[in-house]
Amino acid sequence: MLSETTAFLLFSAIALVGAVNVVTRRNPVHAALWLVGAFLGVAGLFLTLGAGLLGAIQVMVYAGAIMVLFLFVILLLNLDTTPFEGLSIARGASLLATAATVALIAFPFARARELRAAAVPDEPELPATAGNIASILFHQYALPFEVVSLLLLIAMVGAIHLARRPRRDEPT
Amino acid sequence: MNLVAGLLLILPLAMAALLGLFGKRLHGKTPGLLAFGMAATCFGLAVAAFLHLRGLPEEARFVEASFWRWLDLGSGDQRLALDVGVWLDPLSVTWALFVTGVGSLIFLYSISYMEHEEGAWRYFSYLCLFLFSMLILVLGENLVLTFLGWEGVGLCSYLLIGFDYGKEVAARAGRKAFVVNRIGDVGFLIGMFWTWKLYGTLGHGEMKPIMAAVTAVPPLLALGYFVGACGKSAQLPLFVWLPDAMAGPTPVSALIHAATMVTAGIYLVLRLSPLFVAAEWALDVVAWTGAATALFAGLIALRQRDIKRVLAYSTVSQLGYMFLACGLGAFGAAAFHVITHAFFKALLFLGAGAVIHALHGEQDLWKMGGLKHHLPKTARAMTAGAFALAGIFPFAGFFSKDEILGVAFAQGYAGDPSRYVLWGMGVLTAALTAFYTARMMTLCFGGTSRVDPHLHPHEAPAPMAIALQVLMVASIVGGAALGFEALHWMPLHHWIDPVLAAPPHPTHLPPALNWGLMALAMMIAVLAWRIGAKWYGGDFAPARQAELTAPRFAKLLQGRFFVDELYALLIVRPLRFVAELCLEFDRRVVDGLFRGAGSFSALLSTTVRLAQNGVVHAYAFWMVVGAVLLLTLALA
Amino acid sequence: MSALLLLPTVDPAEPLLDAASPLWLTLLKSVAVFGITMTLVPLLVLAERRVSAWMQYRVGPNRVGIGGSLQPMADLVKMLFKEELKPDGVPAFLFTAAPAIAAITALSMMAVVPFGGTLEIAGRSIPLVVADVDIGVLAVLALSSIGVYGITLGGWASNSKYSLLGGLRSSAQMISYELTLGIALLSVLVAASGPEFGSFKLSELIARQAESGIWNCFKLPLGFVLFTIAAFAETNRLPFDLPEAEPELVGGYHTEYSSMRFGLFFLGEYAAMVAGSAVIVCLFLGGWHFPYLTKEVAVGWGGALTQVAVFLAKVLAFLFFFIHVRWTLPRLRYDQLMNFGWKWMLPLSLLNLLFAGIGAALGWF
Amino acid sequence: MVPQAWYLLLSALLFGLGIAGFVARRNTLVMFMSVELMLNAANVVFLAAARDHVPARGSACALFVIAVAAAEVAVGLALVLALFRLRKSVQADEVRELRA
Amino acid sequence: MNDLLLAGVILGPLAAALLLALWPKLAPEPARLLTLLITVATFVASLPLLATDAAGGMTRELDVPWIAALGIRFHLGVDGISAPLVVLTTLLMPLVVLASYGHVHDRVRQYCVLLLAMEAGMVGVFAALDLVLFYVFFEMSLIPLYLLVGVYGGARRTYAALKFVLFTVAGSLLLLLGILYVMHATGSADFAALRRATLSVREQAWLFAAFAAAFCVKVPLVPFHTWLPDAHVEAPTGGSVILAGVTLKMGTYGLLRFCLPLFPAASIEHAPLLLALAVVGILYGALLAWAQSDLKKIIAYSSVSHLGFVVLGLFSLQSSAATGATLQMINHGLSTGALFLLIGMIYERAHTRQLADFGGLARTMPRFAVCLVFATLSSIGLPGLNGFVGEFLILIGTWRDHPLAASLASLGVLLGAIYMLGLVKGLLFGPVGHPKTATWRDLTLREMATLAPLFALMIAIGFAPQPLLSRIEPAVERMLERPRLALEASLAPTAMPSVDEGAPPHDRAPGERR
Repeated sequence: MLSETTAFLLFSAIALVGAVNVVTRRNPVHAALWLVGAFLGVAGLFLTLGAGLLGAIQVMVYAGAIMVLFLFVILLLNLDTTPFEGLSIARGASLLATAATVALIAFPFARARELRAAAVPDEPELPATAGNIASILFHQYALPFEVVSLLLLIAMVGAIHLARRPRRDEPT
Repeated sequence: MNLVAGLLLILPLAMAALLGLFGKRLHGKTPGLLAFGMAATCFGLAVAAFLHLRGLPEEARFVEASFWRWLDLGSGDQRLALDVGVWLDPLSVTWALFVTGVGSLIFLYSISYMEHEEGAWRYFSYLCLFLFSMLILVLGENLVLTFLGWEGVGLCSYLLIGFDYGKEVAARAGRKAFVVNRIGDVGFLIGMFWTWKLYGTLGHGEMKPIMAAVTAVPPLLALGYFVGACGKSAQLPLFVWLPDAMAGPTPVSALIHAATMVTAGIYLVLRLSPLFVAAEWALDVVAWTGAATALFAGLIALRQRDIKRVLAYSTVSQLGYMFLACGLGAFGAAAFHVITHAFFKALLFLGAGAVIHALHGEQDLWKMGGLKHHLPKTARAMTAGAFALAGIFPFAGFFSKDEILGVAFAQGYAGDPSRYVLWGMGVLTAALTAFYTARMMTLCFGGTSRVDPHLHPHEAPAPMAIALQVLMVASIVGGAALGFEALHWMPLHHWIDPVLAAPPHPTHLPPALNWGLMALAMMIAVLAWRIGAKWYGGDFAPARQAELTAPRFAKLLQGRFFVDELYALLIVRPLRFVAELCLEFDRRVVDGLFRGAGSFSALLSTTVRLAQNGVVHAYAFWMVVGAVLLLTLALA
Repeated sequence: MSALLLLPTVDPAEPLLDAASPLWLTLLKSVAVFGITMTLVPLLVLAERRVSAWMQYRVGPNRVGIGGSLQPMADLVKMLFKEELKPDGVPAFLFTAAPAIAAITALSMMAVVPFGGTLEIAGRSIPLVVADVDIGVLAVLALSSIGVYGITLGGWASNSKYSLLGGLRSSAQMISYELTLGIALLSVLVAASGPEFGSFKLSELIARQAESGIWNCFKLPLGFVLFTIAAFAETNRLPFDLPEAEPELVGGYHTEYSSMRFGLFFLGEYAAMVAGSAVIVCLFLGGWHFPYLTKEVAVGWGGALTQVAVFLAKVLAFLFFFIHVRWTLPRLRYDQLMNFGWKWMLPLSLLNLLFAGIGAALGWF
Repeated sequence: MVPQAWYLLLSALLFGLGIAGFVARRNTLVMFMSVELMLNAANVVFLAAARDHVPARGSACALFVIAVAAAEVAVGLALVLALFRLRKSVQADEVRELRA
Repeated sequence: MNDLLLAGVILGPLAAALLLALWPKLAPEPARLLTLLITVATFVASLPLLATDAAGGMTRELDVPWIAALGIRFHLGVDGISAPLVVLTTLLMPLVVLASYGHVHDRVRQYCVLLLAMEAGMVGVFAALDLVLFYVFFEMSLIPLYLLVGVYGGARRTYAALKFVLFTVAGSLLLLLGILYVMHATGSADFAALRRATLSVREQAWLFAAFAAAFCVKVPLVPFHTWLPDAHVEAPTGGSVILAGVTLKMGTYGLLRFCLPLFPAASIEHAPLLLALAVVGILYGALLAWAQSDLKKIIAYSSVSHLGFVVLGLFSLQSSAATGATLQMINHGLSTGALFLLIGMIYERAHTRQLADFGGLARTMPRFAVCLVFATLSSIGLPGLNGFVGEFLILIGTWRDHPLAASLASLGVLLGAIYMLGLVKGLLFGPVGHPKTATWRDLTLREMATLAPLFALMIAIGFAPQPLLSRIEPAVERMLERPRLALEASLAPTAMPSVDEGAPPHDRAPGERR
């Protein structure tokens, strides 16, 4: 019963509904929560794609850490609900632009991928188990791995410095 | 012989440099004496050269000496090899002779004339430089050296006219002289280039055989040289600078603007006579210009108040005669007239100088009169010169002028009616010359004295007197000595004609007609002289009477045909207007164009700046649009 | 366009869940696990009150049932029938959802914990675990990080400063200690897998411990201690229960909650305790393994029961330890708590990870 | 075996919604959230594509994306916090000083 | 066979500049004296360069790999054309330093540094035989001049300096593009190799345009000349002398050294255009000079006119005209240098440059009058002085093929006389103009010393140009070798045997000339 197609449909539905609500909700907290929903939906999708580790990490990092950060900020600043801006021309134009982007990305990709799907995979079947991922991560992508770690360090320092409450003697 | 030639050139240059650098320390007469000494030695050298050349057989009668190679470029037919050297031949020696001869007399005259001037050393240094330039012009081995002399004399005349710094008039006249000469020089230059292109050489020696052999020469080439000659010898279009050049000291006028420099034009035409002959209608142009200038200048001279201006216009008129002679092909006659003219015109100028010296700078004829009692010797000398100028029998002028008229009449007689017109113009000018000379003499020396009372004129000091006397003798004897055509006594022609081109269509007058013409010319001169003397002798009644009959013509003459104003109107002012126009165009358009480029980029930057309006959404939106475009591009 | 709408092809060979455990068997197992946890929680509450009383030389609840044995039932009834209070201006849905999240995440952690080995009956071998997912341990971590939401939202939804501050503080604390928890867990994985990476499955870990006979708590003593302390922090148990400490924050995030919603929070907390101790048992105390009593190979009913009994004994012992700690150690001030978490626990856990790494490489374990 | 095209279509939709949120919404926080959405869409594509070729590599890339996203959120929220402290509001269009 | 003399002449002043720059404590006067000594030493050192190769080839070559990767070599060498120009530069330098005693009183050390750096740059330009090296020196000499005009200049100095730089740099960017393309197309930047390389006619056209653009701005040819008067008016005396004396020659030198030999086909094609521009330049420049009232502007526009003559000579493709043009480059350096020095001297006294303010200087400053007249005569080409020789050769050479252009150009000689004598009359003769004329001292010994070498050279070249010309001619003929061949080929395509472009240029044995 719980075959892959139904799982896919279920999770993508969650993700899409979550995404739509993130964009449309006026209250940032609701938006944040819907985003958590979307993340969980996407995590589910990862599972259907066989990337278990990614699913867990997605939940842990995105839903667990990033969204909590968002909630912290929203709650600390106790933002009130922003009045929903009317659909000004700019808004209309931007929506139009997004529709165009969506069409452009989806259409060719779908076609192109199908054509190449038949192509023989160039590398031996490497199931997305933690071991394989780890080996790729530390062999082929060693440099990016180090760079990302550096990036995270910089982000931490940056975030602390930016958000630090200025001490009394410092100018705000 | 090379030494003689070399010295002839080095001496004046050395003296000019000597006086130029150390002149300040020499006081009083020493600079003058030094200069005169140098001039005299040069005259001696010239005579030595003359004698040497007489010794040589006729066809080998030339000496070529080159000192150092000035320029040597190119190869084969495009070779341009010019040396600094000397080319002595009868023509150049003749010129050297009368240049140094008259020159040394004028140097002598200047000693006393410039005695009280404080810049005398500078004056004499310029005079020596002038003598050097004139000599190198005449003796130069190739046309470039002639051109060197040509511009050199132009420069010296500029310096000498503007000798008296203070006077604005002198400065402007100097500049005018140089500029007008320069116009002529352009013609000379173009002539030279063309000659080099056609014949590949500029050296007189090398050109002689070529010119002899050449048959058809592009007329414009010859006319190029003629324009140069007009510029230097003040012919019709370019004569305006000579009358103004009178602003310089009188000996300068005598030396440069009567005897030597102005004859350079004739020398050039004579030197290149074969070219002129070969250039079909070039000679006719020369003839007609000469005749027209003679007549034109003669008319203007009629009503000039300033004694030196009268002489200046008479010089222009006489030069016209010379060019008329060249135009007719009688190159020998032209040379003859040049020499005689040098004598009596120098005499007249020096005489006028003595008069002015006596009257402490007064030059206006209406402020003179009755001077023959105070300056008897000067009066006598000037009368001789005047008679020579007017062309009265025994005096020099008569022979040379008559010869020219004779040739004109002969060619007319030989079947070319236009020559008769030329002869007619010549005779009319002769009459006018006699008239204004008489007018000048009577106004100056005869009649009642209109001199400023507290001026008491005294006779010219010794050096001036000597110079006057020598020139008087030359004016009297010179003509007959050099050539009495009717009596076939023509030593000058025998001496100079072989070097010049043979006249294109030689003519011969029956002796009776010849003598008749001479008598006619004599009669006209005497008659015109008497009328002139009578008109201006007494109370000027007849003169005033003539004025009333043709008032406008009189004023026209008085205003010198307004030639200066005409030139200013037609050339100088438009040229200056074009210059102003160019300046404005340059600043506004060309510069504006580049400045515009600058402001355009500023404009561009302001428009682009508007895109940065600080709204995050705008940036986001444009990012998306950009992405979309890229995608369509990638996928299309 | 037809090419676009490719219908998904169903590939029978690759079902999502493995055939060995049909759906109904999983449901059965989950009901069993749920039942055990739900019974354990009220007992735990009673046990806590009795033990704390015993430790403080007092009697504790003994009125209801024999010696207070029915006290949990009384509490349950109280929870159910008390009036549902809801402060005004409160987002209704979130107010109720928050305690639910806390409870659900705590309970669902149990799904991954293996109670015993594999039961061999009627030709079908049934692994005594609800869902032996191959990312097992990670699921625990993931669920614990989701648990944070319950408390945070609970604090915010009750629309009062105290509860908001309490909520934020407790979530901050849980996140900080989650880090140490993760690294300690990592050290266990590293130690268990040796030079070649093993897997995240708890049953695999237990098998490894059984195989070598030495429980992880002896292999990685530092890891064991750190993991337990972090577990305490995760479940907001005593040394770290500042957020709902009565004197400072008047009950912290569940001040405004009443009756059943409070009950759910309460259930969540205790369920988290049970799950936490179960995980610790599996990781460090050899799970259902006991040196001589249990056998690794698939066992019949007798063997299975002994395995489950051993496992439960260990869990109960550990729970006792939980309660014991609560009433002995003083409460940590918030800054001390955070300092300790970041400046002590984290470096130590990294050190432990280093030790585990070297050990795994050199094959000590 | 759900065909890859469907995953891509889904991610395209997610990405579109992300852009819509990013461009249309005034609130900076919502803009951040939409960026997260976009990143997730990217992750989906990574994995969907990798499924038919080298699944492990897809996950590795997705990992990097997640790491970067985490870093970005940290700094982004710090900025929002600083902005709020300065302006008392997080409306993007009220902050227009950084203008040419 | 590397000869280090050239490197010495370039690097000597450069090192001195560095030394002075890094020696803040040096007082102004000793710094100026030291600079004077260095410039004189450089001049003396550069004299042996004049012993050029009779066949017109390069002498004193120094060929050392510089940027090996790109095949760019530090290749210096001097021939009949560049040797005199180098010596002109090293000669003018000490005079400029000597002249600076009059008007540069503050920041003297920096002034000297700029001068020395500029000298190195300019000598480098004339000696470089590698395109890239040439470009480097071309730019290097630009910066000090910019600073000189910009810092030590008159009222609108920044505007003038900026304009000057923008003009030159815009041009030289095209040059850079050209060089890059040439290096790409022929694979090497070395001058000798390039002279044999064959480029297609179309390539040559574009490259010629690029190279000529940079050099025409520098010359300056008429449309691009508007920077010159501004730069001169605002430049200090030293700056003006160098700007007119040497910087302008870089343009014409570039045309002769690079445009003609490297792109023969394009040169013939563009020759008529450039001739026309030259003639326009001569007449237009002269007219503008006449309409000016500022002394320096008159001389600046006269430079436009004189250099018009040079370009005329170069592009008449006649060996005697081109030789005359090269000589005219040197003459112009001498006469305009002298004129600018004189104007600088009068400016130091009167502090005004408007011609109308002056008059009657001859009486109170006779020495100044004599020098000014002398320099003017040389500038307007009085025979017997250097100006005439150059102009005469140019005109006589150009006349062979382009009579109309030559005659129009000789009008320029006439216009030259008009505006220069106008200048002289305005300054020297006529009534006394400036109230304080009497107070001005006549030229001091120092000022006379500055002018003396220039006047000596004017007379020397005027009376005996052959020693110099015999050095220039073979080099110029070598430069014109290919354009002339291309010209003959284009004029009589059938008759000429197929010209082997690649053949090394055959040297005319000296004997053959007799």
